[in-house]
Amino acid sequence: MDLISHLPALQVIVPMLSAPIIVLLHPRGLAWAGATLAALVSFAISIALAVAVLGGETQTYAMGGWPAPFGIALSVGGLSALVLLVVTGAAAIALLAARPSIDQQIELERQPMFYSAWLLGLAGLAGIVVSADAFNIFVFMEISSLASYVLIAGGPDRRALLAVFKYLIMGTIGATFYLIGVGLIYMMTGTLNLADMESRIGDVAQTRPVLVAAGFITIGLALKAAVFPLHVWLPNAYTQAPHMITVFLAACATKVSIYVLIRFDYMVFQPTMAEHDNQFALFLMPLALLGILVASAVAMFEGNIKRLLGTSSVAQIGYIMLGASFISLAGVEASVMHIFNHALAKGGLFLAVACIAYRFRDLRIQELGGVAKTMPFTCAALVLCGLSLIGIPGTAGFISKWLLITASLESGPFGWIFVAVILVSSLMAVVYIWRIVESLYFGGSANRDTVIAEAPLQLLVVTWIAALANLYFGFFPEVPLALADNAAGVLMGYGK
Amino acid sequence: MIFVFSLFLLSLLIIIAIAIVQAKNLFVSVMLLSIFSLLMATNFFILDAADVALTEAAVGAGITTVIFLSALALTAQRERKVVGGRTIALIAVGVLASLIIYATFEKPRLGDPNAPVHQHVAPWYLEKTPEYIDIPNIVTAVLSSYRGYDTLGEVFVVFTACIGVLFILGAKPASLRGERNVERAGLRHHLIPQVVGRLLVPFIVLFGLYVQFHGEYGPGGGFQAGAIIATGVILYALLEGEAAALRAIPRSVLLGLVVGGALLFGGVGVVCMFMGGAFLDYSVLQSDPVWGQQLGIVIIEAGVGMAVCGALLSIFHAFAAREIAQ
Amino acid sequence: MIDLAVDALSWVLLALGGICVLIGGVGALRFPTFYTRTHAASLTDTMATLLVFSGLMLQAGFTLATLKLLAIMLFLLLTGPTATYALANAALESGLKPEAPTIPGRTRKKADS
Amino acid sequence: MKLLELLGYYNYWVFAIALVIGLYAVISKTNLIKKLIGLSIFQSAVFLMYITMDKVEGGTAPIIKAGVEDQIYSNPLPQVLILTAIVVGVSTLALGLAIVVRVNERYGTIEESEILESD
Amino acid sequence: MTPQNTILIAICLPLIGMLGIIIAGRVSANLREAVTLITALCLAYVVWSLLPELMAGGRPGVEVTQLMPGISIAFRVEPLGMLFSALASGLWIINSIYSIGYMRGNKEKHQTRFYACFALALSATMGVAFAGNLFTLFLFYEILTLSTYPLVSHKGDAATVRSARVYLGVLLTTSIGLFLPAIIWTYVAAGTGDFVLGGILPGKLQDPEVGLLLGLFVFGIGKAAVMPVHRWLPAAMVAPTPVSALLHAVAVVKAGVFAITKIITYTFGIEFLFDSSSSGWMFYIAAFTILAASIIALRQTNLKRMLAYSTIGQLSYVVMAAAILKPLAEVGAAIHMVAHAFGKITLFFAAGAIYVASKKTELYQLKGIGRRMPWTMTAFTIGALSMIGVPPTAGFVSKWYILAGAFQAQNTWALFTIIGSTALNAAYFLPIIYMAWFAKEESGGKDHGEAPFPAVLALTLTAMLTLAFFIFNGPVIELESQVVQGLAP
Repeated sequence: MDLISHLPALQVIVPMLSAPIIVLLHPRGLAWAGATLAALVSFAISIALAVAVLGGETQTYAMGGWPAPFGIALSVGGLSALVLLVVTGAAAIALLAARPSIDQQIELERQPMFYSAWLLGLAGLAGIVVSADAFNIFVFMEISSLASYVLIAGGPDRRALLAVFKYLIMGTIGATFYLIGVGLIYMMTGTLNLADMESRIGDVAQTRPVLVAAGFITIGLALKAAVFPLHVWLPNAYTQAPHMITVFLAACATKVSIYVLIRFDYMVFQPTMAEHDNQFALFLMPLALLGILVASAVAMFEGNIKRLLGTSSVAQIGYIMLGASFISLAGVEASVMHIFNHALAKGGLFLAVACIAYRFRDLRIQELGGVAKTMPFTCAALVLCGLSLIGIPGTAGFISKWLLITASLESGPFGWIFVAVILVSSLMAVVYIWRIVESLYFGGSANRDTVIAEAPLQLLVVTWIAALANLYFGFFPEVPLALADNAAGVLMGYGK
Repeated sequence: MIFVFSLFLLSLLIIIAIAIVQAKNLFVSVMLLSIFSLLMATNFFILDAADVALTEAAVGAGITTVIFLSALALTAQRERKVVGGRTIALIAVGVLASLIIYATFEKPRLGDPNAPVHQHVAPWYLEKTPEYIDIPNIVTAVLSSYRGYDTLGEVFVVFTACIGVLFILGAKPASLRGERNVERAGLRHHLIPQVVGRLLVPFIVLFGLYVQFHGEYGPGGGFQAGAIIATGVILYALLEGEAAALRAIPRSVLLGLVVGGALLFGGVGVVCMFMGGAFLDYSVLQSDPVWGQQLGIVIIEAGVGMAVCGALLSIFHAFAAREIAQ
Repeated sequence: MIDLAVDALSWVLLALGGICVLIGGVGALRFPTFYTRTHAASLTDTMATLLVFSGLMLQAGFTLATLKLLAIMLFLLLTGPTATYALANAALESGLKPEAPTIPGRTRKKADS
Repeated sequence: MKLLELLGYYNYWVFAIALVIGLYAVISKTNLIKKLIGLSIFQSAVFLMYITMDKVEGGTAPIIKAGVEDQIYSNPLPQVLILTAIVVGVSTLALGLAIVVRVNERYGTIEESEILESD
Repeated sequence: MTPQNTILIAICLPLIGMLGIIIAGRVSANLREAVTLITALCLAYVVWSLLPELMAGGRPGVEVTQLMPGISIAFRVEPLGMLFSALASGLWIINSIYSIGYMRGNKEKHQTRFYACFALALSATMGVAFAGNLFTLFLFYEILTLSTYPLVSHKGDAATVRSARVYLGVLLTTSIGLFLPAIIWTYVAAGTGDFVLGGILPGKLQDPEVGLLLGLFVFGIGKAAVMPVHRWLPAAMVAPTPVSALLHAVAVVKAGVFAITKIITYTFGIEFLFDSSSSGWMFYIAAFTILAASIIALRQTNLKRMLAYSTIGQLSYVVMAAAILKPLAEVGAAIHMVAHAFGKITLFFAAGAIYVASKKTELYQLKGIGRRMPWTMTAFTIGALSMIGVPPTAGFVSKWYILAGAFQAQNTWALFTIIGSTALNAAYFLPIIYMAWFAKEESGGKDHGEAPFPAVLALTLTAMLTLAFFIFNGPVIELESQVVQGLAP
């Protein structure tokens, strides 16, 4: 077998196997270097995979050489490739910038374990995305969850511990619900392979266990994806986590759960269970709309900048869910695109916040008055990413918003309501982003006797890379669009 | 006959579960929890799941209890009176329960041989294993070859938990009073437990090794073995004091075990890749694929054993050391 | 003929063992003080173990199973009393003084008064 | 026979009840350790569900005995899955307890209500 | 240099200039302003070099990149855009000269940021002018909004920031809330957003929807300041006067009315709208805005605020002219952009000059100021007359064409509106002129002369332009008539 065919496996193995080695790298900075290297390699792998998928065929891999329903199969299609890009890209970017901020927040002797946990988180997320086996997804879900508990618990404030405990409880319940659902389906079909499930579930589609299983899986994953109103764990966790971890998790953690939710529902349930698509839409759409409005409204009044952005993530997840709940080609494409673009915008924003936090301990907005005078570049990047989050044309955020509005206009008589909701929440986004901007640029500079300089170069450069990516993909979104097209086609069953 | 017995056990399970939730003394609930796990293990055994029963007994009833107790020693013994929030919870779980029970009445009955579960994949395992892998214990075969990737993931879950606990408890305690004062004497001054314990420890470890290497033929394998050996060492630590245990197996060695085990498992997979197979495709390890499979299984089971044993012990020590630091 | 006798014997042993367990349980519930209860409970993991296992061994005959049963019995006979001892000892250390043995009636009255 | 039919579902009922008992503890208890205890009941209940499906009437543990023909074996797959799940459970538990210990150090209590007051 | 490149250069040039300004700003103020002037000159040259081709009837266009199928960033020069870009780029030169005098005279801070953002705003203006489809138009429209925000909030004190918040709030809310959905609706309905003469919507939409879509556009393009979305314009007056002069008399506000005119001509199509019954309301809104704005202006005491409301009124002239939906009126709309630009920029220059020289901002303070600042006040008078529409000023020409269009449409309301508003304009401009020249100055005012030379030079130039346009307006009319060629009178 040649290297290319091994890529799906390598995507997971590389970060996973480098994690134990990292633990042993004690000399200063070595652990960071190793972790960054591993992350970059897996990013390269995901790019190669994306290229291969754009080349036309879905990449599949039989673990241990055992054929599909008996062994564990991996498969990477358009959707997986895009999410992989997001996950590995976020990890690579965050790790590249991480060192100064982490040195500030984590004691030196604990850093090797921290970085190793980071790689494990990456491996877990990647493993979820590439896997085509329901139970295997659960295992890697647990790896990533445990790793992210550890990472968040690294937060300096004592509230971090409580936040992560809540997250642990919620996450475990979610995962266990998923496990129950998978068990019920397995009970009725006798297989764990997703594709095989789809082909075998048809005969038993209307039996009670399968219906209940669909419920369990949807709720469990929604819990892990922080779909409103199951999002209560998210803002605290993001606020209290170490800054670079917030960058990493905000960019991709919940996205992966959404990915599993969408994939499971579109590929296993909807083709086989009559009326399921309507149930799915009717279940998700109200939640999505409520989430968009409520979360945006709450974000407008948040005091802490990280908490504000975290809350806005809940609203953004609402967008993704809304697109998915249209059950239409355009809708799915829009939501997949938004997975990508929101990762860009939020990642950039949190990077900028990390830069600011490197200099200022207190992240309440009114305490950040006039920061722009001392950190002009950081603030400029923050504004750029903020515009992308709002969806100003020329930024990545605009693309997905455009697609989303188009999809809602096509979605039927109620389209206008969705458009209205999207626009209103965009305006709310203007408000909460501009609260930050005004404070940064025109706020009365609080009493700071300490001399403040720009953030360290390492952080700054990476932040700007992210910011410029927001611009680049605002003007040249062909690649993600192509992947999203492919994904939507496959999910809606045109690809097969 | 066996059905009636299992009915009795299951009912007991429910009763104990309720007792666990009701007990106000955390120590009591933890003890009941370990009994709960033992009953669970018994049920598993009745349901023909020998490996799972062994694991549940070793991990659920053994290790879990130890960790819980060492955590309790660092925190509170009793829980405060709960105020409110019950009715909502009751309603929620009530709905959930009725939902699941609603679902049960279209499930295949217990032991129904025509259940879909027994139709599709499972028979293939039972029928092909002698041909492809040729070891008696199908569970081990599935665990370490057909679904070896899952098992790798599982090892890494344990690994994550291990470094996680080390990371979280590695933080300096808020108040470092008397850093590592006089090491606890363990049960030195109790003659009888010490003698008996000393007598038992080697046998426990021996049994662990047996379970490890007999896994292909009988119930057992890396996880169970790792857990059992860990239990033995923990018993030693209880008798001789934690410091003595650390003298016997220092932390670095434990970490080495964890890392080594994880890497051993992964390494085998990578070697398979280099020898032209898929990841974890042991058939390529030897000229004869069946031999290759068996070889691979032995190695990765060893890796699993090392990793699990090391991880559980490191976790135990992390808690115990905390105890001393306090 | 002989194996019939063996069978009968084994059943007798098993029955006795069961009775021992029962007695132990009742004692553990009904006895007044901690130490007395421990004492009662300890009956189960000495006498009962011995009887039940020997009964089972007779059932099994001369096979590998017998050997295993023997090993388990030895294990239990070693650990059970030790555990009881450790329990009582811990209680003593935590300052629970054993009272003079009393019959239930008296203690109940004492409890009333 | 009808009774036995119903008894065939008894395991599933026990699974359901144990599950919700655990969940109830997780939701309603404010003591963090008690929550975790509830969590582990919650998880073991799921193990019961999986193991229940692997049973086949007249079957034995799936360990092939040499020379014995037409022997019915129970389903090995759920057992494998649950072996994994058990280890996952204990890992989560260890992590949770470590966090609780740290909480106790930083806050001096493990009662959620009191912690929320102190923040 | 092919026209295609010319377009791209015209858009990139200010950006390059911006970088130059930022770099030069670290060196010295003179260098920085030199860079600004040079950029302005080059830009004007580049833009004007497109004129001959346009006159010849050419419509050069270029597509930069395609974001999504059917949605691309493309540019296409046509008479309206040509006029607008030529106007903006030309006036930028004069404005730069003026800014030098003003900013130095006032010793403003952050001057580098000021000039840089100014260049950026100009680039965005060029983008709007040359936009080849709705999406591109929207893109640069938003960039224009954002790039002017720092200019408006230039002073940075609490009051300024509050006004800037209103500015940004109104413009973003309208553009995201109404303009964007309108655009997407158009794309969904017509399948494209390109600007085609005669419109892309005819036959694609039914009657009530046409009115609704038109409403989304008219109110979505907040920059046109059609009531009730005019609030941002007075708020923006906190900006330094050069900003008010070029951006809020020419670039930004004209971008608004320009966008509306362009959408009416190239997206709806004039005849299509004229035939559709549900689009009539637009005319009345515009007429109402004209009168209301004039009346409010009457009651202002602050010079710049008065000018702002007068701007609102004058902008609605353009909208109304466009809404008359007759060829001559469309031409009138185009010409009025030019005429009003010359007049209003002159007025703002004058106001700024007065502020620099005497720090006077209120009307009552202007008694007798004409004797101290003859040049300034002469220019002011000319500008005011042009606003009223008295010959021989530019204002007369445009009003003439609009009236002609009104006759074509037999639209008596238009006549009344124009007459009424003319009277009102006179009512609020003439007293100032009278006060400035003939009233006696209060004693105790600080002694001052003319504003700095560059400022005076600039406003003199624009005043002369205002007069000149009365005579030399042939080319413009000829150019704009191309837009409405082949339409029934």
